[in-house]
Amino acid sequence: MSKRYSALTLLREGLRGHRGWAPAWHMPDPKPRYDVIVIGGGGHGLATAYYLAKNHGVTNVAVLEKGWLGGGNTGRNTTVIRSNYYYPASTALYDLSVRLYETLSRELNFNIMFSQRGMLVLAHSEPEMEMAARQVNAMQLNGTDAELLNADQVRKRAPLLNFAPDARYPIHGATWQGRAGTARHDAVAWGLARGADQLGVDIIQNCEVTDVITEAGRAVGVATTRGEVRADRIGAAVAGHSSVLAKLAGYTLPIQSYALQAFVSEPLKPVIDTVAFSPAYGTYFSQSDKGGLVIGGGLDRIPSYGQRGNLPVQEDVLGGLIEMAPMLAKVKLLRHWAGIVDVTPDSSPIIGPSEVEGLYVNCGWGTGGFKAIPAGGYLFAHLLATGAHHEISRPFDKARFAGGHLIDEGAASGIAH
Amino acid sequence: MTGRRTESGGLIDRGTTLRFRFDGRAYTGHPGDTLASALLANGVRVLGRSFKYHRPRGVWGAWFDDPNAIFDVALEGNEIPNCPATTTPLVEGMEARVVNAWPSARRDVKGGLDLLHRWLGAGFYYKTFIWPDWHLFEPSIRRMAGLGALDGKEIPDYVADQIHDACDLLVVGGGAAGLAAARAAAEAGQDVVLVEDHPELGGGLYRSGESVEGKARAEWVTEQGATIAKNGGRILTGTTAFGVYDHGLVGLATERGFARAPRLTRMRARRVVMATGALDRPMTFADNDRPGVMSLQAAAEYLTRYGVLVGRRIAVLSNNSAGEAAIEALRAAGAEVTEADPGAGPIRALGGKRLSGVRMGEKRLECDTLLVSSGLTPVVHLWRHAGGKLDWSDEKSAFVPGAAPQGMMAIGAANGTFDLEPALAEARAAALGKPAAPTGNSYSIRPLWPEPGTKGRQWIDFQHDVTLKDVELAARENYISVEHLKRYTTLGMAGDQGKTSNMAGLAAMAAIQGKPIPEVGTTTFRPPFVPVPLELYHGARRGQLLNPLKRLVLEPQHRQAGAALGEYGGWLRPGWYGPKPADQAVRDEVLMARKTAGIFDGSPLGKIEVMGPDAEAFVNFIYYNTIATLQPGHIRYGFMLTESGAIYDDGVIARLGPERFVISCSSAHVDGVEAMLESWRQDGNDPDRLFVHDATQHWATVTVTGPKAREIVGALGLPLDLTRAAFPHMTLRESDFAGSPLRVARVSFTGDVSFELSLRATKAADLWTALIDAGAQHDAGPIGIEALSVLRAEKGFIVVGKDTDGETMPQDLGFGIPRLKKKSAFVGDRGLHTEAANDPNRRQLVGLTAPEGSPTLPTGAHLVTGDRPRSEGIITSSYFSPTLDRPIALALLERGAARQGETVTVWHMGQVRTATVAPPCALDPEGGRLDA
Amino acid sequence: MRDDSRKWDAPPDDSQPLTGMGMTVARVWPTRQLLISAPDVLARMPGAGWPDVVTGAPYTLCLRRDRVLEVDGPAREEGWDGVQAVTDVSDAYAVFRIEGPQALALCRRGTEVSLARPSRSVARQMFGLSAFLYPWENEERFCLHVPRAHAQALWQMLAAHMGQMQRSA
Amino acid sequence: MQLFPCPFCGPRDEREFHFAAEAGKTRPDTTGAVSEADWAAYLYDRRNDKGRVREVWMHLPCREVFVMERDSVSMEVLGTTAFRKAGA
Repeated sequence: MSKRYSALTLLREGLRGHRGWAPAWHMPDPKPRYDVIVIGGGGHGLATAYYLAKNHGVTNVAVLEKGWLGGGNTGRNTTVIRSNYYYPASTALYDLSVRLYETLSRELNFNIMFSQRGMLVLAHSEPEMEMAARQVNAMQLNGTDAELLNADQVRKRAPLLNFAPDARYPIHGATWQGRAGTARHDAVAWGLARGADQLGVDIIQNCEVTDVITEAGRAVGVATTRGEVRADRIGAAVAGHSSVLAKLAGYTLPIQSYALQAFVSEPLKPVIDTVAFSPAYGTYFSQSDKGGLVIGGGLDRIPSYGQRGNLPVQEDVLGGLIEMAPMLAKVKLLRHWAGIVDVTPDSSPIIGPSEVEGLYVNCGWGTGGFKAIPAGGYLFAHLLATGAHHEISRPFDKARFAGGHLIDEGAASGIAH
Repeated sequence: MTGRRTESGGLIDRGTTLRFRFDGRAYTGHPGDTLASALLANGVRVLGRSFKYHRPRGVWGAWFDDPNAIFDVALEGNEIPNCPATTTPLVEGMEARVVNAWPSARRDVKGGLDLLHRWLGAGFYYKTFIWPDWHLFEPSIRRMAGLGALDGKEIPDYVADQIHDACDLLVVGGGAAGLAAARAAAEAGQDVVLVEDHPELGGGLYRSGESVEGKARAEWVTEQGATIAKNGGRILTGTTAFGVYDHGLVGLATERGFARAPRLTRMRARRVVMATGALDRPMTFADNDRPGVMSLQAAAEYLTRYGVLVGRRIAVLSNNSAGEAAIEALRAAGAEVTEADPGAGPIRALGGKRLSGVRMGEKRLECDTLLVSSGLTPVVHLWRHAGGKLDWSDEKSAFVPGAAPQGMMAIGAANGTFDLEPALAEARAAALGKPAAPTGNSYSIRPLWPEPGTKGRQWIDFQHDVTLKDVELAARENYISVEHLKRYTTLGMAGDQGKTSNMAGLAAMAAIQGKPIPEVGTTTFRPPFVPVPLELYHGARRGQLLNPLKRLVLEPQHRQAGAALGEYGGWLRPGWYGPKPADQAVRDEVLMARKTAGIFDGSPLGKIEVMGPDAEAFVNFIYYNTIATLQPGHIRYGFMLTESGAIYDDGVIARLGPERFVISCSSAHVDGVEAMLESWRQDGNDPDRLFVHDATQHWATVTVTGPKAREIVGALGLPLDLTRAAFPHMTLRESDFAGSPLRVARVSFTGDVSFELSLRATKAADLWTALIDAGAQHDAGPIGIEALSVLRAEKGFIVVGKDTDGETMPQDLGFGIPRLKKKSAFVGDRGLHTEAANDPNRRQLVGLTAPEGSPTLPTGAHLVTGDRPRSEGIITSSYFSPTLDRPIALALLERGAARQGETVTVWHMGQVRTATVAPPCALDPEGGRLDA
Repeated sequence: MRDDSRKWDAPPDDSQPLTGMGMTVARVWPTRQLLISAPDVLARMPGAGWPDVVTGAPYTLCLRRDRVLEVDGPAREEGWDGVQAVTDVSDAYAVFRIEGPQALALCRRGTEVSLARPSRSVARQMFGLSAFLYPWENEERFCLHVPRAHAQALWQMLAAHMGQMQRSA
Repeated sequence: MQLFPCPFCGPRDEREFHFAAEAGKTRPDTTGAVSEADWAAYLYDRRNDKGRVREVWMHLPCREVFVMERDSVSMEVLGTTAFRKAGA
């Protein structure tokens, strides 16, 4: 069996009809008891299991997924990875993620295609340039890479953008993070699943949690469509359904669910080599390795659990895209879809204990869960293994709301993240 | 050369010849042709290359189900990438080029990639390119990938037309069932819209037999169309229903010609009848992707719609009864047709770019064209968009519409009703909202699905080069859920979005797992049904009409005065006046305002009236500051907070009478403040005792500010005593100017004596002119918002959103008293007492001075501390003060209020310098100028 | 600092109507518009809703549950008089008249509206702007009020859509 | 593009509406002591039900504040009530 991926094994397997490849993961039945249960087989849940095993030696772990691995927001996003945030706490979190992503392909022996092609956040006026300067300075001070670009420097990186001075929002410059980029979203889930599986984690698909079992106020296990499973600690990483699980278990969250749409065009030969985001137009895009333009924008304005989008936001986002890069008007849209995202009052995630003892939550990533997968898993694993926060996750505890310590990136930087 | 044009038949106009080129060679066709039909008529067989292996490809389908023939097409200098040849109507002069192949589809230099196929199977890229680094490989992979090339040019006037529409019944599909349904509904008096994506009505009818209800096909179609129209029904041809959205909204895209943007109709339909027909399924066998292997139904379509006979010696492999009419028609057109049994043993297509035959088990059949059908798949995309369920039909070997989404019915082939008569009956019943009585079914099919483990390369997804072996590999590696299968192999993700591949992929996975197909699942179909230009979503809301600016009533006067206009808070406003360079103009305006006076158009400032018996209590609740004690004729500065205690807006509120207030919020916040006031009014207050009227745009406001302001306003000769004693700072007087009510307020955003004069907008030009004329007597003149920004910064006055961020609370700006003293409830009160609000290290507003002779501090710079610099503040506003002849700045700094005189480090783009903490107010801290 | 005075079109001459497709769009200038709010205002002056056809002057438009806009009515004391709150907004709304067989079709480009779907209020969003829309004298003539500062945006938007209609015809 | 029925105006395009909050929350009396936890629960916590929800919306053109019951999965609107009548 070929377990290890490399050009050599590929060569060998090619010669023998690829019959020797080991399964990427097993399909175990749930055991009655684990040290840790991770609810949710998306990126964060899988990363949590992976780091539990790898960093903490906790391998008696089950990941319970109600559908298929990576079937939630992990497989429905626009694949952008970046750490261009304003507050030190955010930068620490997201930059940890970027650093982990940088080595993840090798570590997992699975090519997640992290392409550090850089990201432009366009500034369209002098006040926006001042805000961009504030942002770039903050990022540099917080220890991540950032540059303030003028219009000519933006043009060099993305010549297809609209540089006309009479554009609705003319380009004055941009913030640039060179280490930002994109990755193949499904591969992140699969690579982590395979990695966790190889370390002994049970990844159990089609296993929906139907109830949380508590004894003396403490969560001791879950009831699932495939039987009861117990554990010392339970972690929930179920973005999109965080409130549903909270209701089952009896804790509360400051989360509202919204649909976030994404779009992909027909494949084109390369037209843009970076990720370009215009807050003014409310649109960002990049080009996948396959050639499709991957386009995203703001949330639908109606709270929703329906995994589908609505025309008004499509008109806003795609209309904005064309204003941003008029030559794309004639390019055809291939497909659009929506994920359900957890939106918190400050657009920052929640990592920490829930009000139910023994049950911990990783949620509230809003539109930015994908970029945070390795860090979210890394920190959540720390929490589940030790029962205590890692320094980086501490500011993201739900307790911040009562204390007024919100980490409101949108308000701070003028950019809705 | 195998295909040819027939002598007669089809919907094309043989009397007119159209010239076009493909891959550099000249061809001809006729109106009514698509690029694909015209090329087939010219005997061209290789119309494309596959995405990965660059295999030569012919066409599979005749309409939106073709995954193979994709061209970049230019016409009269306009080029559009990725045009499907099968749906692009031929136009004289078209220049088509195959995508992703060079120099031509026929001779593609990358054709050799196919030799490497055994290493380029599903997901190979996940298993390699890891060492040394993905970035090394990615650029060349990107260049290899992609289909069409964007020429980088915009098409002139490429603007989508966008409209709203509504109807009782939307019938999607103008085939026999759709026509019958639309006619029956129209005759029953319903407001019917029928959409058909072909340029002509008739759908699949042309290929399905000679007559309908005793009439020739064309005659029947014409009659239905005419009757629909006569009864008030509307028919939209060239129109695709591309998506079904919530609450009965269907997106329609209407073609308007090559290089013209389509029309978007947002159609609100009470009911939708889906008559979208069914598609022929490819058959999975070795080398089933060879040019010349084609859908049987498509071949009939080429013949009957386009007058093209796709082959001379035709072999047919079909497992179902639906193709009988097609075979008959092909024979009648002169083809030699041999029907073969697809179950007779392993099948393999023979030949390369030119098909030479087909082998079935031991048997070999010579042919130039192999027409296949492994059954009909109802086109149920819209059904799924709307949330409808699908049921598996064993009888039809297909998914057919099951539980219906609200307001939707499926009829005809889309509903699995493949026979004409029952389809018509079903259609007529559906028109009236009724289900049809069940009828017999003549369609017979012998299940024929991919057989895992069989030999040869058997294509499942043609464009994306996904073969049966790839599905087997995915299964072996446990990518067995349908979505994993799709994503791992890219099956169904190509331009046709799985129209030809989903069923085969599903069936292959089912067979591998030994499960029935419905247990493996269905896949979700997502809009758009076919790719549509991005422009469809764009339309007239572009350029100036995207988030259009608000315009000042005095804009003509400002333009005449040479104003430089710019966008400020959603308004187009004068930044400065005159031809001088901006910096100089602004400096001169500041100096003028300080020396004599500046005249400023402040019209966008809010004027929201709050009236009624509960008005006083209400504004007292809305404001951070105590407003209840404000006397009529007086004005107070105050903050509105969010419930978390952060500053949302600042401004003044004036009391006009006991039960009447005017809120002058900041220009950009008028709509937001008004909505916020209405929310609180209706939530927790008695809306019968409290009314909010936004009168902002009734008024124009001209502010005169500066030492000569009193003289200049005095020159208007208002019936008003302007003396300091009679009209003190922070009071308001109602007066009259040229017969119109005039409000004069003494408020100041500059620290100098100021009068804010508000008059109804249509009279404002007279006021402006009078003030400018009066000002001229004192060497005073207009000032723009840039000068005002400097003037207010000299005084340490903030601009919310610039000098505050989402965390700033009033106590951070030195307005701490209401927080501690105000007894009654107000918005944000509790938020001002959280742990964070009480943090001694909060960032507070300060001024900064730069060392003698140093340049202006950069806005956006941070104030830092420590060896590994940590941000402890930000510079929010920074200007060179012409009045003080030195740089000034405002900043938010941790514990700033207590750090006056301290030297701080300013950090900007890696460079450091120093500044000294100062009070925010740099000019006239005693306020002497205000009442001068 | 940039001078965008040339980027943004100067205010158009709206003294001349826009014409095309058998339509005219003209700016009109009512002498008075008053907001009148009161708990019982609709009982006293019900006001036109959509698609009530308004004729003659003065007339009132129903805006909200407790608010009307009185057009070309008598002068009234502003403020709260114990019964109703009155504010003069004569110059707060620019008023346009759209006439012709295609008038409704033009309006429909800006909003999902139909004569078959009545509404108590004439207030709606059109072309992304706040608007009051109602038939004037007959069902081929419509009156449209928008916030004055958006008059130019509406004018340009209507001109753009009339152009689209012409090109599509 | 959804259609929401404003209790006053009737059905209108979703773009005319603004989602305000979940229904059923009452602002604590802030003239008395309100604990940090209670305040945070009022201000931030959400039921965020999947399925039937009761929410406060504003119809922007007529500024009607109302309670809408709808299904957060199917997007079906189950009913609306003027806020002043709903008393939520």
